[in-house]
Amino acid sequence: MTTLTDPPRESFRLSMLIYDTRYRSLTIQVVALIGFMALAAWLVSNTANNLADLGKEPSFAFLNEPASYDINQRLIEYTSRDSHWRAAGVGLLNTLLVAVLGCITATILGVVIGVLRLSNNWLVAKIMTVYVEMFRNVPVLLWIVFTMAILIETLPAPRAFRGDNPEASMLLGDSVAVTNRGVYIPEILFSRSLGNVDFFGFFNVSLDLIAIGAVLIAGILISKLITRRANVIQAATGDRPVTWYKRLGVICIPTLLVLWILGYHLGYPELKGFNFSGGTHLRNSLIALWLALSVYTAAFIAEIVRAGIMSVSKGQSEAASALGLSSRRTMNLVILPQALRVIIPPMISNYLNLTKNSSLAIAVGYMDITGTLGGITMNQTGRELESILLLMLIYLTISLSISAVMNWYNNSVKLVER
Amino acid sequence: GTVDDVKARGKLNCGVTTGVPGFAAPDANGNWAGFDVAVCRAVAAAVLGDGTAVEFIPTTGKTRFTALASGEIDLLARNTTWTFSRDVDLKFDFVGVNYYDGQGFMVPVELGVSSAKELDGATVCIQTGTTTELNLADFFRANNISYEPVPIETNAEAQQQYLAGACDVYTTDASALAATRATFEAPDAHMVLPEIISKEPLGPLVRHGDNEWGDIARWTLNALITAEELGVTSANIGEMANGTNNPEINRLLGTEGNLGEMLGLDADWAKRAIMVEGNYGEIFEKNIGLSTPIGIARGLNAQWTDGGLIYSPPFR
Amino acid sequence: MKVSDEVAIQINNMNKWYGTFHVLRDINLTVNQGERIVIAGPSGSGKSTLIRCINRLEEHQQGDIIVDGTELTSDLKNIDKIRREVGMCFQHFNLFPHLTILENCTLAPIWVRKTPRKEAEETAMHFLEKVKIPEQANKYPGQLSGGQQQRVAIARSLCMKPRIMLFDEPTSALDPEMIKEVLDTMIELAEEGMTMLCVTHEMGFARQVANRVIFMDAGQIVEQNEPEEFFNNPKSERTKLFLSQILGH
Amino acid sequence: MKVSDEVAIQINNMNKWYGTFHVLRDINLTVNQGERIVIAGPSGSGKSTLIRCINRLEEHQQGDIIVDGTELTSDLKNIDKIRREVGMCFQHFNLFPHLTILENCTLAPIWVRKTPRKEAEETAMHFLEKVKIPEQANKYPGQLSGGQQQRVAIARSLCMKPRIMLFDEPTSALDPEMIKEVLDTMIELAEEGMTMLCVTHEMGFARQVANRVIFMDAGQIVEQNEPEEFFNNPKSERTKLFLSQILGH
Amino acid sequence: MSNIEFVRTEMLPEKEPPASTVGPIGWMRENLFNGIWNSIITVLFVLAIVWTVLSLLGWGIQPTWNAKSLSECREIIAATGYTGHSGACWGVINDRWLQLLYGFYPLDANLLSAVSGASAAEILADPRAHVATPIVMILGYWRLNLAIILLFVGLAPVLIERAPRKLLIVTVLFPFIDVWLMWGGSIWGPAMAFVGFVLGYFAFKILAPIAGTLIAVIMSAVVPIIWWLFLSGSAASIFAGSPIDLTLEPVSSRQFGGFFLSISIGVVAILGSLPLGIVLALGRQSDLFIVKALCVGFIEFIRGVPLITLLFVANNLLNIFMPPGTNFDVILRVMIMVTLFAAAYMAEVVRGGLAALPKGQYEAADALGLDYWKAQRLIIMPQALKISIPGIVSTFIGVFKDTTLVSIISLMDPIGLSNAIRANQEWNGIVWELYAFIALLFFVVCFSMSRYSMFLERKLQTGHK
Ligand SMILES: Nc1ncnc2c1ncn2[C@@H]1O[C@H](COP(=O)(O)OP(=O)(O)OP(=O)(O)O)[C@@H](O)[C@H]1O
Ligand SMILES: Nc1ncnc2c1ncn2[C@@H]1O[C@H](COP(=O)(O)OP(=O)(O)OP(=O)(O)O)[C@@H](O)[C@H]1O
Ligand SMILES: [Mg+2]
Ligand SMILES: [Mg+2]
Repeated sequence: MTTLTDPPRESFRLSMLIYDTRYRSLTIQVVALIGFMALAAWLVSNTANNLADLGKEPSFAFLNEPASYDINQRLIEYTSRDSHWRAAGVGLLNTLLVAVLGCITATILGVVIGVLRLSNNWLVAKIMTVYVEMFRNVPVLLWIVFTMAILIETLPAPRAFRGDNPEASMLLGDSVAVTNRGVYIPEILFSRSLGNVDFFGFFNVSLDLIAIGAVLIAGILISKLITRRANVIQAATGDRPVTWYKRLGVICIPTLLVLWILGYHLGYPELKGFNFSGGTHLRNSLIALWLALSVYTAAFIAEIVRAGIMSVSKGQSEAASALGLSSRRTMNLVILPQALRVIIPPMISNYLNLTKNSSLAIAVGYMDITGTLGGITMNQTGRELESILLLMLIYLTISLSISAVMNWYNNSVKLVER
Repeated sequence: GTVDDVKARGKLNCGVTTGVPGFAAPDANGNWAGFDVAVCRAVAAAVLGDGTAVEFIPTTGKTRFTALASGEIDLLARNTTWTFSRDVDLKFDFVGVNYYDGQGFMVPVELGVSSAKELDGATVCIQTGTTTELNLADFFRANNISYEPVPIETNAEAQQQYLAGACDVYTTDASALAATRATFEAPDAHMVLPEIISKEPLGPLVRHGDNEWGDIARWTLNALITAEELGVTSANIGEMANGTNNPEINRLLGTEGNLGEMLGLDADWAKRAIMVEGNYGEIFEKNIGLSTPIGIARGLNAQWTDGGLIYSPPFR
Repeated sequence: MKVSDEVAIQINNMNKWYGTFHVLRDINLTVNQGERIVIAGPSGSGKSTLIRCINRLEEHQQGDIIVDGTELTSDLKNIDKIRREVGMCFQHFNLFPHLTILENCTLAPIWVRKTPRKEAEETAMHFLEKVKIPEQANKYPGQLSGGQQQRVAIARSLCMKPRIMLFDEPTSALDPEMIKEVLDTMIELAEEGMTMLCVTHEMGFARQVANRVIFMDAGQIVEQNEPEEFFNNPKSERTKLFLSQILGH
Repeated sequence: MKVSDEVAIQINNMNKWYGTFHVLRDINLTVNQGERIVIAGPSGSGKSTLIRCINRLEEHQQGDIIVDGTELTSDLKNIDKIRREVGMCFQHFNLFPHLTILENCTLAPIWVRKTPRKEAEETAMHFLEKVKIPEQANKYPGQLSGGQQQRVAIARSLCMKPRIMLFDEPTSALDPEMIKEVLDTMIELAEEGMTMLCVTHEMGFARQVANRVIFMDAGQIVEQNEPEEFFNNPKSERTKLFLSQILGH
Repeated sequence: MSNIEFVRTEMLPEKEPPASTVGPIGWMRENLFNGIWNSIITVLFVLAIVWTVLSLLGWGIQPTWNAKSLSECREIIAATGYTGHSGACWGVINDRWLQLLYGFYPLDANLLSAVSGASAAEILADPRAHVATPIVMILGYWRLNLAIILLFVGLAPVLIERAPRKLLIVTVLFPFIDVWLMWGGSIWGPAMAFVGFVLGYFAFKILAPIAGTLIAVIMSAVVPIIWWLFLSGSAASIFAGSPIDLTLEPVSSRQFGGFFLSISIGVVAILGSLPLGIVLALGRQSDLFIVKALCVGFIEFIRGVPLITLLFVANNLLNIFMPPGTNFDVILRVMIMVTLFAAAYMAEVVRGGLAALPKGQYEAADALGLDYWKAQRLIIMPQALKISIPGIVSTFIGVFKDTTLVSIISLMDPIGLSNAIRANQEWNGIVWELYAFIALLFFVVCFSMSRYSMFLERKLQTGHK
């Protein structure tokens, strides 16, 4: 049965383009493609004409010119003489910073609230419901400006710390200052610092941090080994050795040692002149954005977590209890692994939303990529087309990367089913 | 041209700020008032004969130029600094200067600062979307002092932060500083520092290349200025419009010559423009002058005859 | 089929309410080691609730339940202890879908009994063989038929080496052909002398293995007797009515 | 039970692949008007695929299928034409759950045949009476039992007044008691002389109504014969094996 | 073993449960104080709630409703002897709530002057001095109120199952009437736009039997477009002057503002995104590679960028993309962008619904001879949309909340207005009262929508059986 006879040749008729299933889909696609191309061509030619009228050649050269404005929060070196590129880079890092921080806190908060909504304490459950409804049903922009207003209006200004009998005082043994300009916390300094290493002339990375990071990672790896050994021992004898102090030890002791070698000390913030100096300054704009995005997204995550946990039938936890598993083990071994697969996909889209919502930073003057590239740069250079396109491209890249990573993770925890 | 569009539409689309006390803000009934608003109304009166035939379009520092370039607004009367690049590169035409301003600093008196040079390490609130952040960067760089910029979108929010002490200094155009200060609960506890770190000639602008429309806007503004110089006020204009001994007044008010016709308007155009809110001086006094809570002295914005810079080319 | 004199479960004057609904009324029941008891009764009569009280899936409000010498109070330690001694099979099996059959069976021994994994797996395979599905050990529950799943559930309980097994309608969610598979497994268990409490309406099973049939209605034990007596010669009106319905099928 | 000489379905050297898997091999089959054919064969032998090729739910790659004189090519008009002539009943009924029974039955006549609604409803009621559930006309499919649903599915196909009916295991998703209901309906249809192709393992049905039984295996027609001959005297080894399994049940 | 025999001769009566397990005490033990931890937590939460409520009340209950400026508020509060942080100044809400709701939409001064006797000019200068505020609200803005009522009536047949089917006429007509009410002008403009749809419908009806559905669908899109582009304008202007014309004072969309702006952007986006989203979802599900690629590209692009960048596009770039000289209104541009944005999300929701449908439904439709479009319209979509209702509603809520972003491109939505209000002499320095009021507006609308969707979800769950 290997002889393949050709299908009988039919003479081609024009009507077959529409009525013949073989050609029909081709026809539709060609029409769609032509339509799309025509639309694209129309838009591009309009744009070209309009730009020609305005005398603006599309070009990204303006990004090499000095930005001429200052940015308060920069994770890499930046002065007002640096290029717009670099300003955009500073903004991008700020976006990523708030997105990462926001995702972490939103997850923690969301999980806690989601679990508490299922609490058997009526009051707690009800309050968490109120929380969720309150945050979900009011626009996030309002929450951002609201949080900012709260920080500004209710916290003391630095000047309140001044004088012999100040109205406000620093917390935790004069190491943390909570002001309406932000929170100043001690910074980590090294008296025997190893210096910096330059990456492509674009940013500096402290060798101290690299060293500490390396030791930390090594510690974590060793602690993983310890855990694995504990697994082996448990498999062999049934008893699981207590390992937390060993794991803590291998992580902490070498790290502390390195810190000591590097001459670790804390730089405390100090009221000097107009502001606190020294220490690490978490600006209000960052805190407000971070907080607002976290609490807002947490409301959604809470619902996801709740739905995820409820999706695991009551029979599962009953079966686990009947087997004598403690409630903690039931949660870890039975409920969570099943709930996670329901939870993770919507969680991804909430992380994406949070990242996209971080573009509302401009409402509180946080200099993220929308504030620099899409804000001052665009405004000062008048290069709307280029700036906005670049801005969208950057966000698109971030979004697609997040969903790619999370989808990969999602696939790796997916359950095997029939 | 734009003038035909405006006439056909019967309304002037005028871009203003989203709100700066004394310069532009809506009241509870949605009626806009302020120094910039008055320019819009004067132009509308000149062209359409009705000072209320204006659609006020609030713009932020970010959106104003696009709005003008795209034709969404006919005239941008919003404290916009006349700079080389805006004029040449962004393709706009400034039709004149209605307010000579400069960027200044406001600080609480209690801070004990008397000069901007003493602001090393201070936190500075800046209203973004203007030239201010560039001036500020240049000023501090030139004086080699450090600062912490806090960029803020609107005047209202900047004021909130400044009052709460979230920034030590508020910098924007001195006029806006004065206006803002005037609304404080205790204005005296705040002072504007003597340094003016930039020249900020603020004026209305139109799109490049539409000269008829540019001329109308330019000469409406000039008419307001000239009226003050010649002593034509909203109170006496009715009388003066019957003819005076001063030929320039007559030309201005259309009883002599055909200036209106040259602009493509009727003879009464300037008279109507002045009637709406009065001459330049009246507008100033009514909205931001010493008698108002804002209380700005004329200073640079006095007539050239009084030692200021306000100067209109002759109506001839 | 020997029944020792030792008491496995002792229930005295136990009462339970759901809210204001009096679901179990004055239950008195003594189960000896090795006894096999079938509980029958109309729907809603409290059979499941009784069973579930015995391993504290439900809390009772009055009276005592003493299992294997330990009284069930709200003391967590006692509860833990009792749950290790008491295995339970649910109507809907409640296997853990994210674990393989083998993992389902070794989970509790490893984490609760602290059995070495290898030993736990050997035990598990032993019981899986007993329920005749050793070849499915590495599949997931979703890949098995209902009857197979129920047998896994039984094996899973057995792996904890319980002294008492509770079954709550273990066959009622199954297709007729699969019921037999499961009943066979249970009969085998019974023959080994396991103490069993079984809620079921499988009268054949009751006749074949039970030492005693308990009939419940409206939250109370209405009648109990040896199976033959119970079926052939019911005393109470309610029992008669019930049996006529069941056997009439 | 008269069979005319007119050809209803003619399949010549038909081949079909799923990807590289050769699912139907050199099928040759002629079905006359009024013939009733039962197709049997082990699972995966390609019975459903064959049936589905006849109304182009699947596309074949080689050979010809000529239904009622029209060749099935990729020409949409022909496909439309054939689908109007050929009714199909699925194993899982596939009723439209958002429409009432009546609407299910009138949908295609109204939208495809452009029958006036009133007329379509009359026809529908007629066929619903035929399958003995006129009283359910205004219920939704979800409210009916499986057997009733399958009968509705048959009525729905009949409303298009097809000349040929295809059945793909119409009874295999049903409980035993409901199978009879559906088979009765089908037998009635058969008695009216409808051309029928039916994939089924109901040998009783085959014996009673089929003119011909076709046995398929591994994508090919292995044996065909009259029912009596087929069951009592199978020729091929495979058929024998298959029949022994089926009838052994 | 005869000892096991037991027969109950008398049934036990039902007994009252122990007092500690029922009634309020039982409830509290069960829900608030079961265990030490729970008791501690309960007490802490109660204290926290009491503290929050007390301080909020202390701030909020202030006799400042009639104050005319912030300083007046401060005086009033000082007079009450309130010592907290600062009391609420509700005067700003009293003064501006109409504006926060309706923005700068022009009042119908003629109607109000007919009611009050004051002249139209006086009314315009300060309507509330002459007419009671509720009347200003109801009559002054009757066009908007009517538009919103029509919106609800039009949506009723979709939202409520028992609504009379006749209301469907309103559903079909209200978009056009609302456009006319909101933007004013001659009624013939919207009427002619409606005619376009009617033409499209007839084009489909006529062509479908002769030329096949595909061509009919294409033509039913082309015919109205030709009509709108080339003919409807002149047709409308022919009728416009005629005596059979209803004309309302035209309002430019620049005058839209306040909560009404949010609502109109939201409603346009919601109504527009549903059909667009369905088309995109179908495209994404289709096996035509290019169509699918285009749809996926569009959906992923829109979902990958923040709405604010799309609003930047609306504000800064959309005009550049259009032929030189076109200049359409920023609010229209925003509406377009927000609609596209919502459509991408809607497409994903609908796709979920489509994916949830069993394959048998498609096959049954095929086997009955229904073509692709009929199958979609009669079989697939009704079911897929029903499944997706919760997702659709939550997309609606999201879009509606996101309309606040337009304040960033200087439109006067409630948040934008709050900035303008704070720029006023009298209210300079106000913060919380405005935010609280705006938050309340959004909360009420979004919360009702989410409750409605939960109600539907429950109904669908039970209704499926
Ligand atoms: N969690 C609960 N809350 C309130 N009432 C309940 C609860 N669980 C069960 N009930 C009620 O208690 C009564 C006894 O329920 P139970 O499940 O023990 O009956 P059963 O004899 O097992 O019936 P079935 O044969 O249907 O399983 C029923 O009337 C039931 O409605
Ligand atoms: N869409 C498909 N893609 C690939 N292979 C398929 C597809 N559909 C069916 N098959 C394969 O084709 C073969 C024949 O399938 P078909 O459904 O026709 O068998 P059948 O005889 O109807 O079996 P059953 O009695 O189980 O319904 C099977 O091996 C099946 O796995
Ligand atoms: Mg039960
Ligand atoms: Mg099949």
